[in-house]
Amino acid sequence: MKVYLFYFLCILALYSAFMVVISKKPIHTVLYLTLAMFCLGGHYVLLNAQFLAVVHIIVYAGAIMVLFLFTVMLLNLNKEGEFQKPALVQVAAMAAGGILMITLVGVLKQTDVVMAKDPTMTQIGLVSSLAKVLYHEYLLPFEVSSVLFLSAMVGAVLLGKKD
Amino acid sequence: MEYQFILYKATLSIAILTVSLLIAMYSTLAERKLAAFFQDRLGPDRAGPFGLLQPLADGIKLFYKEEFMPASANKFLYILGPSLTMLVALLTSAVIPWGNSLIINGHEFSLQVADINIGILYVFAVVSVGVYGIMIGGWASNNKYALLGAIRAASQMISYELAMGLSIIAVVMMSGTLSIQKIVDQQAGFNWNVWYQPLGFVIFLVCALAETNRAPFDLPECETELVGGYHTEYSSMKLGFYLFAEYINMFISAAIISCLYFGGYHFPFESMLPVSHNILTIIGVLILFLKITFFGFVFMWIRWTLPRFRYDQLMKLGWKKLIPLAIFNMVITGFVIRLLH
Amino acid sequence: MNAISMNDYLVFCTVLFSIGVAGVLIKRNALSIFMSIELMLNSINLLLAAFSVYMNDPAGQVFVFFIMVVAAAEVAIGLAILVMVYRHTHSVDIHLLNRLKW
Amino acid sequence: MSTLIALSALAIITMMIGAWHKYKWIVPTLVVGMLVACGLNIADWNTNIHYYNEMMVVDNFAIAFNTILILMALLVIIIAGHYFRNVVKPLDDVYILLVFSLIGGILMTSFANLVMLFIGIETLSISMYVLAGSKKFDNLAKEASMKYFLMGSFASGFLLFGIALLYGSSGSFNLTAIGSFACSHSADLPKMFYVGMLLTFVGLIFKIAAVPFHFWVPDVYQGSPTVITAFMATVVKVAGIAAIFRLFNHCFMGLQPFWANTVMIISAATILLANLTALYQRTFKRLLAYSGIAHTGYLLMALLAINTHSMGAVLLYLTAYSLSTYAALVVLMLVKDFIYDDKMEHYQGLAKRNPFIAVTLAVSMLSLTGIPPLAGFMGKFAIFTATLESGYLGLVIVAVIGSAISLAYYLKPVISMFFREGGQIVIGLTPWLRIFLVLLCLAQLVLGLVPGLITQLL
Amino acid sequence: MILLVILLIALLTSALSFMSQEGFRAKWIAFSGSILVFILSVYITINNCECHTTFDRALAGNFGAHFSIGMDGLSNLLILLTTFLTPLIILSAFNRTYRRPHVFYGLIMMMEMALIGVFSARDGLMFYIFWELALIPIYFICGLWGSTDKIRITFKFFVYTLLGSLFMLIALISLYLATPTPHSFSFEALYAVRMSPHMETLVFAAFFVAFAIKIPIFPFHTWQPDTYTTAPYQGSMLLAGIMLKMGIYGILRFIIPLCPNALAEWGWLAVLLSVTGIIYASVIAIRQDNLKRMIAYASIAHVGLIAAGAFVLNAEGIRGATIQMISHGINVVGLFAMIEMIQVRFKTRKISELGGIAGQAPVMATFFMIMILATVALPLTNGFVGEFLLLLGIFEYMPWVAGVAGLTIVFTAVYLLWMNQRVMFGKPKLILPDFNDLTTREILILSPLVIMILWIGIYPATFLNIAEPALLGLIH
Amino acid sequence: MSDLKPYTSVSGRSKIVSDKKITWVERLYLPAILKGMTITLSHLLKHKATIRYPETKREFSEIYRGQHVLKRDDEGRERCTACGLCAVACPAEAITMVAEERKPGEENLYREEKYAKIYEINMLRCIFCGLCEEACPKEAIFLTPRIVNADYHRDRFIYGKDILVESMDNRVDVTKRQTPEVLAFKKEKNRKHND
Repeated sequence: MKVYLFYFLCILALYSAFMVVISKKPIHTVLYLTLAMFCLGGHYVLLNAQFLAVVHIIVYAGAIMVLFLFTVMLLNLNKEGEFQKPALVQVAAMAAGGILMITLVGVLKQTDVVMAKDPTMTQIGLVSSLAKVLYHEYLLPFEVSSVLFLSAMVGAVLLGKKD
Repeated sequence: MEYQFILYKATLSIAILTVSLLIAMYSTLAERKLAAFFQDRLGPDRAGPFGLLQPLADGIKLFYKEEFMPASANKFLYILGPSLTMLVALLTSAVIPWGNSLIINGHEFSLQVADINIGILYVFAVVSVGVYGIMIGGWASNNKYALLGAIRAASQMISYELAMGLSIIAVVMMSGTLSIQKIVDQQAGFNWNVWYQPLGFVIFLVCALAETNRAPFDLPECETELVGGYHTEYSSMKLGFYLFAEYINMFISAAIISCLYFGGYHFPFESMLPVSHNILTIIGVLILFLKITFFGFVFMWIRWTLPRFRYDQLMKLGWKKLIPLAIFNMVITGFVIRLLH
Repeated sequence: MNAISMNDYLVFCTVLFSIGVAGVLIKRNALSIFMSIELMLNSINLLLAAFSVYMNDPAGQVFVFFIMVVAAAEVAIGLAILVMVYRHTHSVDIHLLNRLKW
Repeated sequence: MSTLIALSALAIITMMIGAWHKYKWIVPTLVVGMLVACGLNIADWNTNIHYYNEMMVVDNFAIAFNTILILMALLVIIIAGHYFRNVVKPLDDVYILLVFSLIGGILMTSFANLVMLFIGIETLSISMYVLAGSKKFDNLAKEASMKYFLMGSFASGFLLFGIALLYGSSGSFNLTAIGSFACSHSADLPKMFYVGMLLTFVGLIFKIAAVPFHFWVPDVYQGSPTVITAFMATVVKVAGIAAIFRLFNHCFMGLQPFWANTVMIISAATILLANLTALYQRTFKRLLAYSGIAHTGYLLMALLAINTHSMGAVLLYLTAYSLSTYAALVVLMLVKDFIYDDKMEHYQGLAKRNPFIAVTLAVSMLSLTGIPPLAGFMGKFAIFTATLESGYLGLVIVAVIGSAISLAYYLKPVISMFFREGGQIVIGLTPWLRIFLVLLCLAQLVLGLVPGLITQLL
Repeated sequence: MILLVILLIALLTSALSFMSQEGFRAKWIAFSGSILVFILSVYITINNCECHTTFDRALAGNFGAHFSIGMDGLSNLLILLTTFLTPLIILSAFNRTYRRPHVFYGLIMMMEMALIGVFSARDGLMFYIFWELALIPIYFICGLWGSTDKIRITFKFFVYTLLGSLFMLIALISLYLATPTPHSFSFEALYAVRMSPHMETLVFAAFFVAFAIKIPIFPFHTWQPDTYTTAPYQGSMLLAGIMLKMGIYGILRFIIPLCPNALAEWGWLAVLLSVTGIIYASVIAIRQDNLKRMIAYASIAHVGLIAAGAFVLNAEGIRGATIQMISHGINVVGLFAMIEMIQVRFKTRKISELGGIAGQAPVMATFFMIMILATVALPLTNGFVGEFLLLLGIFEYMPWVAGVAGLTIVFTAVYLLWMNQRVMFGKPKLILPDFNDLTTREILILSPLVIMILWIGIYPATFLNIAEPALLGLIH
Repeated sequence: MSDLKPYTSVSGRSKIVSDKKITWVERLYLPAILKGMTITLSHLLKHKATIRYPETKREFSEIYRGQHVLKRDDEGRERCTACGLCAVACPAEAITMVAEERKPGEENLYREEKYAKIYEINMLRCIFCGLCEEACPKEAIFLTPRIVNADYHRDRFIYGKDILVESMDNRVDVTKRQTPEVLAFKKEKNRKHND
C-alpha cells in the first residue's frame, strides 16, 4: 500500500515537475509546481514527518506558490507565454540537465546508505522531538534567521517604496 | 477491527460532511433571514414554513440555471476553481472534535475524524491553501473584475493568515499542544481560553472574517466595485459551490473559534450532571453546535452592521494593527507563562 | 513491509533536482526560472527529510525548516525585484535584460 | 559572538534612527558602532570559543577575517556617506541592509555548522540582492539585481544539495563531525560524500564568482550603485573566500587528492579567462569586475596550499585586494559624479588637473597588478609562495602569465589618465577626501612594506 | 648604515622634488641630492667597511624576508656607476623645458633610489622589490615625456619586463622554499641551497628569461629599440646606462653562483643567443638612419657581448663583464647625451639630415669622437679593456664563438665610424645661424665621462680591484 | 462679510460638522463598532415593516395614483372627446390617441361629437404623475388606486380602450378626485399649466 502510494506520488511529482519545465504559460508552471508541492507534502506524510508536511504545505503551497500565482496575475503574464529560448539552447539545456541527472543518479545509486533502523517506527517527525532539537541545538541559527527575516523585510520595503 | 474502524470513520466523515452541507444550506437561509430582521424585514418565508425550504429552492434553482462559460476562459481551470474551493472548505472539518467519545459495546468511538497531533497546523495549512480556488477561478474567468477580485482575495488572505497564525500561537503556547482535541479538553468546565486570550480571540475573529471573505472584508466579491469579484462570470452550480464554500468556511471558523476559545463541546458544570458518558457526549455535541450557531450569528450580525473596508484600510489594519497586536499578545502570553512557571 | 529504501528517495530527489536545473537553463521567463529554483530547493528538502528519517536524526528536518525560512524570505525579495523590473520593462523575459554586455 | 550581537544591535539602532528621521546621525552612528564591533571582535582574540552547541566558533581565523570585513564595510559606509551627501530622500534602509549583509558575512567566517553557513550566505545575499537594485530609477541596477538574485538562488540550490548529501553520508551538519567522518572513512567514503563536496564547492564558487560560474559578476557590478559594488567586491568576496577556506579546512582537508585537480583547473581557468576577457572591457567598472574574478582565481590557488598555513597569505591577499579595489572604486565614484559614465575614455588626461585622484588610481591599479612595493605584490607573493610550497609549479606559472596579462588592462586607466591628452575636468575634492585618498594610498604602501602586520596574525 | 642613508637621501630628494611644484627648485634639489649621494658612495667605496654598508632588519613578516642591504665589490662598482651617472643625467636635462619638471626629477631620483636598492640588496625579496620598483619611474618617464607612439611602446616595455621578472619571482620563491626552515631569502641562504638538477635547470631558465628580457638578449629584445627611441634622452640614458646593468648584475649575482651546473649544461645556448644578438643587432644598426635607434641597436650588440662573457663562467669573462658594464654605462650615456645636444641644436637626429658639424663645433666633434672611439673599443679607452677581457673569456670557453663575437668590434667600428663621418664631417647640410659650440654645462657633463673613459682605459685595475674579491667569490 | 451669522438649521435636525481630532479611544473604533452592533441587534426584535402582499395588502391613500380609467358619464357615454390635451400634458409621452367623428346613432356611446377611436397608454412609460388628469377638460381621464398588473410581455403593457374605459357594471369611483376644491381649481380660467 505504502509502496504503491510512494510510486504514485513519485510519478505524479516527476510528471508535474516535468510539466513545470516544459509548459509555456507561467500560470501553468505555477499550478504544476503547486501540484508538485502537494506531492512532496504527501511524501513527507509517508515519511511520517507530519509536522514537516504541514509546514511544507503552509509555507510552500500556502504562501510561496500563492505569491507566485499572485505575481503572475498582477503582472498579467499570460501573454508572455510565447517567448522561449531558441530550440538549440533548449536542447542544450535539456542535455545539460539530463547529463547532470544521469551522472548524479549513476553515482548516487551505487552508494549504500547506512541507515539507523526501521524508519517507519521513528517518531522524530513529531513536533516535540523536532522542537527539542530546534530550540536546543539549533537555537542560534533559529535566532539568526530572525536577522535574515529582518533584512528581507527592510529589503522588501526598500524595493517597494516609491521614490 | 480494521474493517470496523474504516466503517466507523467513513460513517463519521459522511455524517460530518452531510452536517456541514446542511448547515451551510441553512446558513444561507439564516443569513437572509437575519439580514431581513436587522433591516426590519421578514426575509424569505414563502418556501415552506418560515421559508425553511428556501435553501432547497435556491439549490434547485442553481442546478437548473444555464451553465455559462466565457468563451475565452480556460475550461479546466474554470471548473477547477470552484471545485477546489469546495474541497478545501470541506477538508477542515476532519480535525475538529465534534464531541467527546461515544462508548458503544465497550468500544470507544471518538467524534473526530482524525486526531492528528498537529491539528491546528492542519487547519492552518488547509486555510492557506483555500485561496487557490478563488485565485484560479478568478484568473480563469478572463475578466478584469474577476481578476481583481482574485488578486484582492489572495493578498487579503495571505495578509490575514499571519495575524491569525500569531494569535493561534498564543493559544498553543498556553495549552502546550497543537492537537485541537487536547486544547478543547483543557478547557473543560468554564476554563475557557477566551478568559486568558481576549485579545487573541478578537484578532482571531477579525482574521476569520477576513479569511472567509465575509463583510466587512468581502472585498474580493464586493458588488459595488467589482460586480461580483472573482465569481462574476460564474453561474449555476459552480457559483453555488463558491457560495456554499463560503458558508462552510464560516461554519468551520465558528467551530474552530468555539474549540479554541470557548471550550468546544465542554460546558460549565458538566461534571455535575448525573448522566451517562454517552448522554453527556451528546449534550456536548449539542452545546458545541449551540456555540457554533452563536458564532455563525455573530458573523452575520457583523456583516449586516459594519460597512465594507476600503482596500488600503484593509491592508493597513492587517499589517499595521493586527500583526503588531498579535505579536504583542504573543509576547505578553510568553511573559505571563514564564512568570507563572 | 517497508520496501521503500533510502536509495529510492535519493534517486527521486536527484531526478527532481536535475529537472529543476534543466528548468533554470531552459526558461527565459524570470518567474519560471525562479520557480525552477524552488523546485530544486524542494527536492533538497525532501532529500534532507528522508535522510533524517532514515538516520533517525531530527537535525535534517530542522535544516529543512531553515531552508523553508530562507526560501520564504527569498521569494519575498525575489518577487519584489521581479515586479520592480517588470514595471520598467513590461516583461520578465531575461533576454530583454541583455544591455549589460560589453 | 559579541561582534554579532553588537552589529545586530547596531542595525536595530540604525532602524530606530531612521524611524525618528534623524538621518544625519546615521553615518556617524554606524562608524562608531562598527568601530565598537571591531573592538569587541578583536577582544576575543585567542579565545577560540565555540558557541551554542558548536554552531559558531570564534577562532583567530574568524576574528582576523571579521576584522577585515568590518573595516571594509566601515570604509564603504564612510564613502557612502560622501556619495549620498546630496541625496534628499532618506537612505537609512540602504545602510541597514549593509549592516545586515555584514552580519551575514560574519556568520560566513565563523560558522561551525553547515546550517550557519547557509544562513550566513543567505543573510548576506538577500541584502545584496536588494542593494544591487537600490537605485530604482536606473534600469541597469534593476537588471543587475534580478540577475544577481536568480544566479544567487541557483547557486544556493547547488550548495544545499551538496550539504544534503554531506549530511546523508556523514550524518551531521557539524564541520568537525564531517571532517572526522571524512578522515576516519577516507578509504571507503560513500560516493555521495564526494558528490556532496563537489556540489558544495560549486555552490560556493558561484558566490565568489570563479569560472565557469562567473558570468553574472560583470553585469551585477556594472549595474549596481558604485557604493554597493564596492561592498560586493570587498566584503562579499572576503566572506565567500573565508567560508570556502573554513569549509575545506575543517571538512575536506584529508581529501585533497580528490579535489586538488578540480580546484587547480578552476583556478587556472579563472585566472586566464578573466584576465583575457578583462582586456576587452571598455568600462572601468566591468574591468574591475573581471579583475575581481581573476583575483578569485588567485585566491583559489591558496586553497590548494591549504595544509601549509596559507591562511596568512589569503588574509593578506584579501586585504590588499579589497583595499585596492575599494580605492579604485572610490575614484570611479568621484569621476562618475562628474561625468556620469564610466567609459575608459573619460579618464583621459585626468592626471593633469586631479593629481590626487590619478595617483590613488594608479597606486591601486599597480597594487592590483602586483607591483612591489605595494600591498598587492605582497599578497600575490604570499599566495605564490604557499602554492609553490605545495608543489603546484604549473599553476603558479599560469598565474604569473595571468598577472602579466592583467598588467595590460590595469594600465589602461593609468595610461589614459597620465599619458593621453584629454578633457580639462577638475573634480572638486574636499580636504577630508584628499586626506582619505592619501591614507588609502599609504595603507596600500604600508601593507606592501610591512605585510607582517597581517600575515603574522594567523 | 651609510648605504641606507644613501637610499633615504635619494628617496627624500625624490619626495622633495615631487613636492617642490616648481621646475627650477626641483632640478636643483635633485641635482644636489644626487651629488650628495655620489659623494657618499665614493666615501663608502674608499672606506669600505661593513659597518657602513650593512643594514639588516626583518621586515616582511613570516616570509623570512629581511630588509637587508649590503655591498660587496660588484655592488660597489655598480652603485658607483649609478651615483656617478645620475647627476650627469640630471645635469643633461637642465635646460630642457619639460612639462611638470618636478615630477620628472622626482622620478629620476626615485629611479636612482631603486637602482641603488637593486644593487645593494642582500635579500632575494628585497632585490625583487627594488627590481620592480625601478620599473615604475622609468615607465612614467617614458610614458609622460616620450615621443611618438609612446603609449604602445612603453606599454610593451612594461608588460615584457614584468612578465620576465615574474618568472624571476617564481625562481626566487622556489629557492626560498628550498632553504631550510625557517625559510629565508637572504643571499647566503639562497646560495646555500642544494638543488636537484631538474630544479636547477628550471631556476636557471626562469632567471635567464627575466634577465634576458632586461638586458636584452636576442629573442627578447624587441621592446628595446622602440623604447630607447621614444623615451626622452634622460630616460634612454637611465635605461641603457644603468637599467640594462641590472640584468647583467642579476646574471652575476644569481645565475652564476646558484646554478653553475645548469649553466654548464645550458650555457652554450645562452652564449649562442647572446652572440646571435650581437651579429643581428650590429647588422641592423648599420642600416639605421636615426642616431638614437642606432645607439639602441649598438647597445644590444654590446650588452650581448657582456652577457656572453658572463655566461662563459670563467674569471676573465666575469671580470670583463664587470668592467664592461661600467664602461658601457659611461659610453652609452655619453653618446646619448651628445645626441641630445645635437638634436637640441638641429632639431633632428637623422644621420641623413646632419653633416659637417665638426667644422662648426670642433669641441663637440672632439667629445663625440672620444665617445665613439671608446665605444668602438680603441685601446686606451675603457671599451678596449672590457671587450678584450670578454673575448678572452669567451675564447677560453669556445674559441669559434669568440671569433664570431669578435666581429662585434669590427661591426661597431664600421657603423659608428661611418656615422661619425657622416655626422661630423663632410658638407654641412643644416646651417644654423646662431649655432653654438658646447656650453660650459655640456662640457661639465661630458668631461667626467671622458675622464672616466680614459681612467678605465688606462688603469682599469682601480675598478677591477674593487670588484675582484666579490667576483672570485661568485665563481667559487 | 463680518456679519456672517452662524448657520442655524431650519428643521433643527442638522448638526454642525467639526473636524476635530478624534481621541485615541475613538480611534480604536471598538466603542463605535459595539454601538453599531447594539443598534442592529435592537432592530432584530423590532416590528417588521414587511407586508405579506397577496395576503395582506397595504392600505392605499384615496388619491393614490394608479392605473388610469377613462370615465363614462352616468348614461354610459364615453366622456373623452380626443382633444389630446392629456397627451400634450404627459411628460413621459405615454399617451397616444386617434380621434374620430361621432356617426349618427352613436350618441348613446359618446358624449361629444368627436371621440377617441383609439386611446392607448403605455404603462411602462407612464410615471403616474397625474398631469393627464389635471389637463383633461372633460373630466374623462382619472388615475385610480388600482395597481397595474404585472405581465411577461412588454407589448401587453400598452393599454387600449378595452382596459382603460370603465365598464358600467363595475364603475370606478373617482369622487375623491373631484372634490369641490379640485373642480374650482380646474375652472379657474387664467391658470397656466405647470404653475
